[in-house]
Amino acid sequence: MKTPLIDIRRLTRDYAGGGLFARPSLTRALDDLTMTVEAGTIHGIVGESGCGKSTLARILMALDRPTSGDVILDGASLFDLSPKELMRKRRDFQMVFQDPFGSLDPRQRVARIVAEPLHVLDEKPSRAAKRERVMAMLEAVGLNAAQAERYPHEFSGGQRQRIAIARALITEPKLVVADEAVSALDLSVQAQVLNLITRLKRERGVTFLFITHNLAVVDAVADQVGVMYRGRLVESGPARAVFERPLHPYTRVLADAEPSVTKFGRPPARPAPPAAALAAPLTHGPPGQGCAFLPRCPLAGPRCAAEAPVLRQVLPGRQTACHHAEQMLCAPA
Amino acid sequence: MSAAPLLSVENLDIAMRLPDGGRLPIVKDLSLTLQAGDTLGIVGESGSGKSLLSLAVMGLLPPAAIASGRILLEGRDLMALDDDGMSQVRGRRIGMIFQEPMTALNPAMTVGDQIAEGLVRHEKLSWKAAREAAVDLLDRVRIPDPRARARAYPHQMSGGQRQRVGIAIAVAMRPALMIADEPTTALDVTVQAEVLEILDDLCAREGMALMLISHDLGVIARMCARTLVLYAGRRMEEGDTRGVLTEPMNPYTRGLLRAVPRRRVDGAPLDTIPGTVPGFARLPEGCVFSDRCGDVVAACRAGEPAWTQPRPNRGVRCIRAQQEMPA
Amino acid sequence: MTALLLRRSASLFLTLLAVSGLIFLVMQVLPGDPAAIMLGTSASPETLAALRHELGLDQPMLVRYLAWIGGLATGDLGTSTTYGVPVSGLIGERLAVTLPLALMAIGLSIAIALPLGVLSAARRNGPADYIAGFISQLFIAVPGFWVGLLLALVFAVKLGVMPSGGFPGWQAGFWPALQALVLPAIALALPQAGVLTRVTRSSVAEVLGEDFVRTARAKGLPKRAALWRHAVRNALVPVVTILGLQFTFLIAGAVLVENVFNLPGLGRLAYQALTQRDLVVMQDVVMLFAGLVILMNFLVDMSYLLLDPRLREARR
Amino acid sequence: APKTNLVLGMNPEPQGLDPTIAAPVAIGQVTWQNVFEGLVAIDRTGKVVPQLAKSWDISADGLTYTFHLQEGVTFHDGEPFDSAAAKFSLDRARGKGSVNPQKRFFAAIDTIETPDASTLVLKLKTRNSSLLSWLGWPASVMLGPKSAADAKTKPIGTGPFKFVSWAKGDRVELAANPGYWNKAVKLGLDKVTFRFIGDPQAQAAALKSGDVDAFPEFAAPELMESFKGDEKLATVIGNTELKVVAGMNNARKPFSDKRVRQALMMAVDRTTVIEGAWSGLGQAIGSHYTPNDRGYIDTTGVHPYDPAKAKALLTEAGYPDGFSFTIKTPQMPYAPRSAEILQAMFAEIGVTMTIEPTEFPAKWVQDVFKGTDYDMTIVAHAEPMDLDIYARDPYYFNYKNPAFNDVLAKIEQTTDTAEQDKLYGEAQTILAEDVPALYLFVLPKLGVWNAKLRGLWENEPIPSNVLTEVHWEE
Amino acid sequence: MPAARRKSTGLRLATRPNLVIGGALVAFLLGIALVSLVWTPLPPTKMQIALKLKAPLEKGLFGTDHLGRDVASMLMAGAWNSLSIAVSAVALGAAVGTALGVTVAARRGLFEAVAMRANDVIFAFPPILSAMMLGALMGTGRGTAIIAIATFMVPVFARVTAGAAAQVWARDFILAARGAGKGVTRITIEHVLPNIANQIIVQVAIQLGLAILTEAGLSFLGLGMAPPAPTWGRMLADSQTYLGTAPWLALMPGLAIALTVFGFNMLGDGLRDLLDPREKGRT
Ligand SMILES: Nc1ncnc2c1ncn2[C@@H]1O[C@H](COP(=O)(O)OP(=O)(O)OP(=O)(O)O)[C@@H](O)[C@H]1O
Ligand SMILES: Nc1ncnc2c1ncn2[C@@H]1O[C@H](COP(=O)(O)OP(=O)(O)OP(=O)(O)O)[C@@H](O)[C@H]1O
Ligand SMILES: [Mg+2]
Ligand SMILES: [Mg+2]
Repeated sequence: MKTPLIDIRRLTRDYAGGGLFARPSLTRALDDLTMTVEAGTIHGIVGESGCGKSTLARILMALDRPTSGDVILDGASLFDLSPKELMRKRRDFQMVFQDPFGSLDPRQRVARIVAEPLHVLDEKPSRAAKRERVMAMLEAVGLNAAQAERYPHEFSGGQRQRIAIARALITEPKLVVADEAVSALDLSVQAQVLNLITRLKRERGVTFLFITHNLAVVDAVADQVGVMYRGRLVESGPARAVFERPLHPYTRVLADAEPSVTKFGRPPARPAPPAAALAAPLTHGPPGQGCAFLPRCPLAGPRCAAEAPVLRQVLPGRQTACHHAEQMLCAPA
Repeated sequence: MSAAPLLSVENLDIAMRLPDGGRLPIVKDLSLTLQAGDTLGIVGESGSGKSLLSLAVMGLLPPAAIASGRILLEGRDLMALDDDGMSQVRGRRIGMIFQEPMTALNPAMTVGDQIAEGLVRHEKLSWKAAREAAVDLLDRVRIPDPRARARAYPHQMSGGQRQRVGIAIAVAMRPALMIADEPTTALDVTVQAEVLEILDDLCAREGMALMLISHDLGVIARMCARTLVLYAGRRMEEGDTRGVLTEPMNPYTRGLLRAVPRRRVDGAPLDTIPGTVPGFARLPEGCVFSDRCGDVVAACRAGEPAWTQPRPNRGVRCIRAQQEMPA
Repeated sequence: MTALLLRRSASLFLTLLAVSGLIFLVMQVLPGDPAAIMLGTSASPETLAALRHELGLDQPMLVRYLAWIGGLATGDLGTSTTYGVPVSGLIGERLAVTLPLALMAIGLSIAIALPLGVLSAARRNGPADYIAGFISQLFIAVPGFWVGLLLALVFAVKLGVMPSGGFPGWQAGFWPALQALVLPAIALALPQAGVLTRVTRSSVAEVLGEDFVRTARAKGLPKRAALWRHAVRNALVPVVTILGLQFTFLIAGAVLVENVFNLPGLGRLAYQALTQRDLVVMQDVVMLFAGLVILMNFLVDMSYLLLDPRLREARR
Repeated sequence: APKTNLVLGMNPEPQGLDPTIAAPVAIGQVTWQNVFEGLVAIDRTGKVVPQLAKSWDISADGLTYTFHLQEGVTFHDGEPFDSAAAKFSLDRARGKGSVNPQKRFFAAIDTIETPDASTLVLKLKTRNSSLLSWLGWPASVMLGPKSAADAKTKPIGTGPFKFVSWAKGDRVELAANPGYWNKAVKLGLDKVTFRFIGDPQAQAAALKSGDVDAFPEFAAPELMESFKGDEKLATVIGNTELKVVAGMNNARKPFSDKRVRQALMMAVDRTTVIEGAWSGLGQAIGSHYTPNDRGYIDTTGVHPYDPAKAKALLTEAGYPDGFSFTIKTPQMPYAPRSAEILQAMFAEIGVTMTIEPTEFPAKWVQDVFKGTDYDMTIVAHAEPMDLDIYARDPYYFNYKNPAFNDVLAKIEQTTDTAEQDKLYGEAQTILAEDVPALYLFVLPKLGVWNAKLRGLWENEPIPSNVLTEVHWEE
Repeated sequence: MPAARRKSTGLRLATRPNLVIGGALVAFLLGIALVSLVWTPLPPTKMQIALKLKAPLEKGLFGTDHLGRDVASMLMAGAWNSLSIAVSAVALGAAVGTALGVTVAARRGLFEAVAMRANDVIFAFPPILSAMMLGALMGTGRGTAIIAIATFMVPVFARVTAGAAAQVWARDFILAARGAGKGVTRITIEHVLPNIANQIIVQVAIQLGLAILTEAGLSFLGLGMAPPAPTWGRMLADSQTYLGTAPWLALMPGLAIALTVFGFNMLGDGLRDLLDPREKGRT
């Protein structure tokens, strides 16, 4: 097996919370997360809000440092690089941020914003070449050249996100971390962008870490998918297989909750999760006993309360962190 | 009593003032009505004027926007109201959830206080009581450990959490009409389901009308009895959701439906609508969709097609739809 | 929290030490011999030498420096060479004038500037904005000592309702003392108010464009409430910055207005000590200024944390 | 009944209140003749009169002075004033660790003897005709042996007024001394407040509003006009000893050439200088001597204003195209104003003068007075009859003229006043002819006070605010 | 598109009274300052003591001063002296202060502590004292005045920009720029500075007025430009005691200063609006 492009090893990130006057508290945003991403694939990450997806993205971009753990990118540990090496390396990984409004400098014209990452290139492109590349990139994400001279505030949310995507793709990076990159886009543009992403993967071998909560989107483009729950990876495997036959109850909940153009009106009533599940603080301590999903899990058993499940291989290429994975395997989807 | 509809928008035009003094029309001749308890979905291309429409109803258009037409709430012309009058309407009669979870909250105020504020103002609650109510509301929008989180500042929350705070602010005063501008864009599906459930509940139990803006057709299908499709500020199609989504009459609606992401076994690209959204400054002659429409004919470019109602409860703007209509 | 305070105190201490060294050096560089100034032009060299010895000026620099900060540490500020009294008492008397004066002036300038600046921002480019802009520019453009002269002319000479200057001292009663400070406080406050108005306007205007103000309006807050509760608070960081700068300026730099109103304030003490080369007083006063500036900045920094919770987190 | 209290305005605040240990004139202006008295005093006409010494004898050789002291005099703290106290005061002023700013006054004294409590004998090394008048100066006042050390902040003298309090930066308060020894004096005041106001506008405002009763030395001549219409206030223009003089560095080229100095003098129209710099209030002088000094002769005609002649003289001296130099001006109002006018006048004869503002006293004393690193400067000399500065070596003018020194030496040796006056005239003529400095004008004493106030000195033979005779009229 | 933009420049200016009025005023003043270098009605230093203190129009456009100099000519020459000092001083102070401020915001930590404390120290020195120091070290004149004024502006600008820049650093687009591999310096130049330009411009406008007045104070102490070169500040200071008898002496330089401050402030506002893309749609 070839070495993965990214090798994430036991990544943990704690946030010190609490205010100036309040008691300090710890939020564990990432909890001993381990996973790998193969080069040339689209690797989807799904999970509920606040489960640490953006934190993971920031760490991968070396914008944040983990409390513990390591990220091996292309064979080198990301956090051992000298600032200079890191700077050179940056052209290889780019990011599209979740917030298309805050991530564009309100005082810069679109052309300039998009051209920003170009400066890490070894050969500095000429102005004309730069412009050409910017224009091509804008076309590629469905914006027209005239809009290059405008300011971000003149665009709608979706348009802004396309600008952000254009910016990320312009250095032709090996890896693009797209954090909710298409969630603000309307359908036809979303489709265009998704096509663009698949094309870039296919034609240029760009690897995408595609963070989203939209399962349909992941399903449409991702080769592999990882499902996160409260800072941990709870399931991973080929996207298609994972959604067709989830091996973790949380993945099942996700799949069920996905709205669809073919499901009209209120879905049949599901058992509401027990109140305790919702009251459970997101700020959890060090990995304790028991499964984090326990309060919401329909399959919960005594073992789940006593022993935290670890990620394990259940089928070839499929991993899950659930004591009852085998049970799920047999149950009808 | 054949009361006035809860909301009725009549012939609304919205134009943006340009720096050089010119005007750029965005929303054109838009009309819609909403009865109490109605749920209306609005879908459309990004930049098609959905947010402007909702802001117009709230009376919060940006200073550069000029609106004309009428917006009636329970028969009262909102556009004739002064700011104090509108303040009584905003929040209380019409609540709004904004598209932008990251910037829509005051960074210097705890989320609990931001929720409580409206209650103190309109329901004349004490701050203590209002803060209690805020904790309940946070709980209702499924924020874990609401009592502690009420004291958090927006930057300490994830995007989804912030959006739920935004929802809590909007539902706090049980408005008669809720305008939700892409309320679940930043939410994961389970929370989205829960939030939609909350909104559904409010509509069902309290007769709240809902105007839901989304480009997620699944969400629209889940939530809305009726759907309005906008393109470049124009109504393209309107009708009951099932009808619109299963038997679209406008080529744009059909394009949208085809673009819904789904796994392609053959690895072929997803269907898209060709071309890009034209800027409002250079809309094509005739039908605004004509330059991207696969079924375009010469007549499409001759003049803007009229709004027609081929069936009860169904409206469409397309000459082909008219032509194909059985007499 | 305690660790933070400890760290801050340590840095405070080091800063003050550095300041003291710098101040002392500056004093040495200043041209002019204190003894020569005291004795005038007729003094003979041996008289001078005698005085220099009496003042300790003939000792090595390091000894004098150590003696000075040693004294500071034990609360002994030394004796003014020209007045011949302990500097602590001298500074105390002056602070009793300058501190209330500065506080009054700051209070007044806030009272004028905040409403004016906010109004200006809220009615941007309307007539109110232009009028407020004009007023604030007038305040800035007209020097404070001029306003002072004018005020004294009208209220003391023409109307006779206020003293023309001087300070009776707090022992003369609260009201007469306060009265003596009113006109100078106004003269000091107006230019500051002008500056503050403009800063407030631009800052509030910036914040008014933010989305969360729209959210507040959507809750049903009227314009005014959204403005004051949401916009203003978020606009306060630059305002507080300027306020901190102004306060220290008012304490240290109000020599002209103190002159016009003949107030025995710190600014004048500093100026006097400077012209007379009363190095002991100079050192102590500048040290006091430094202490005040540092304290003020500390307070400003702390208020940032209060105003903007985002800044409470350590970045990166 | 008439008022018995007085608020008197002054400009610089004294720094300390002991005139025997520091130079500032303001110290004497508060304490001299009010709190402190001398063996002799100088009266309002500049004459030496008896004070704590009721009389004296001078030996024929002029080397022994025997003072007969007043009896029954006590200091404000009760300490008696006697010959021991007088000896103490003089020894303190002339002794080794003395910091008396005028220590040279006492240099001639060889020994001091106190044969009894009321007799004081001074034995001189050399004759000194100025000694008596010097003993009348503020720097020579009598202090009590017990209280002298603290006199800087708590002055205790024998005078008609006692020190009460000093609010630094604002005021000094004095009260009448009920036990004053001189029963011939009837004090008109029982309480006096000196208020220190620096800004001329503030001075004017205080006068007009009645906050201050008198400003014996008002700072701004151009404001005098504004008091004219005010009936409550009287304006009195008197004489001072303040000679505004533009000193030149006689050791430096081209000022070492007498012709150059004379040319510069002839380029100056004094009337215009006075008009421009001091609103026309002031008297032109031709040498370092004021009209109120004894033996004064008018020397303004020696080098009258004549630009054409000045130019010719310059050419003769080898500067047909003029030259350039720098004037170091202190910041007192008369200096930059006069300098600006001189600048314009010199320009007329092709001489370029650059004005370099120089902080007074600190930098000025260092650069000009001590360092004599200057071309020209301008400053008002305050000491009366200080012609001797031109004979001093070193002195900042660097003027050396043996003939002049001879004249001065003769004055010292002579006790005959008529002869002295004649010699003073000679000295003036030499200075006027030689022009070691450009003699411009005498600053007037601009007094403004309440019209009902009587007894303040109009002229100022010595900078002072003597309050002994001051009283209010009904 | 650029063509269309250019065409509408005139129109856009018409909708910006601030920019037009401010620009016109500043241009006018600068024009006067420049003209004074080659022409004034009378030589500004020419004294005619006989004609002193004449009222406006009685002699010359704005009368004469206490030395009989033509006030109008002095005002013109003063425009050059005052403006050149004020503008250079503010430019210097703003440049150094802003550089310090943004660096502090960018680096934080130890650097921030040290730099801000150093800033405190400078600020603690009364301006007069630092001016005198400088005077002692480098002599008096235009250069000293400029540096002395700039010195006390440095902490002002440093504080203002440090605060504002810290807020910008907290925004997401900074994260994006860091993600693009930009270093602290580039981010500061490309993102932080443009986003705090508003506050800097406002401060510059304010400080320009203060600089002119401070120059007056310095001249008074002999630390400004050497006489006879007229500056507005010194004209104001000199005229103080003539307020009652010859009010025009104070009024004229006072008005000139007020107009300048006003002009620069208007221009500052206008520029700020022009630079802020979000303002473009507003009227
Ligand atoms: N600066 C911070 N300080 C404290 N806690 C933080 C901070 N940033 C994030 N968190 C917490 O860390 C957790 C993970 O946050 P993160 O932003 O990574 O979530 P996410 O998966 O991206 O969520 P979403 O889908 O809503 O964007 C959340 O509980 C959040 O509240
Ligand atoms: N302040 C403004 N100045 C100029 N144009 C604007 C402004 N605000 C919005 N527009 C333009 O108005 C059009 C409609 O904007 P609107 O925000 O209503 O779109 P939307 O349908 O909500 O899009 P999205 O789905 O992306 O949120 C867009 O083309 C946008 O560029
Ligand atoms: Mg996220
Ligand atoms: Mg929108």
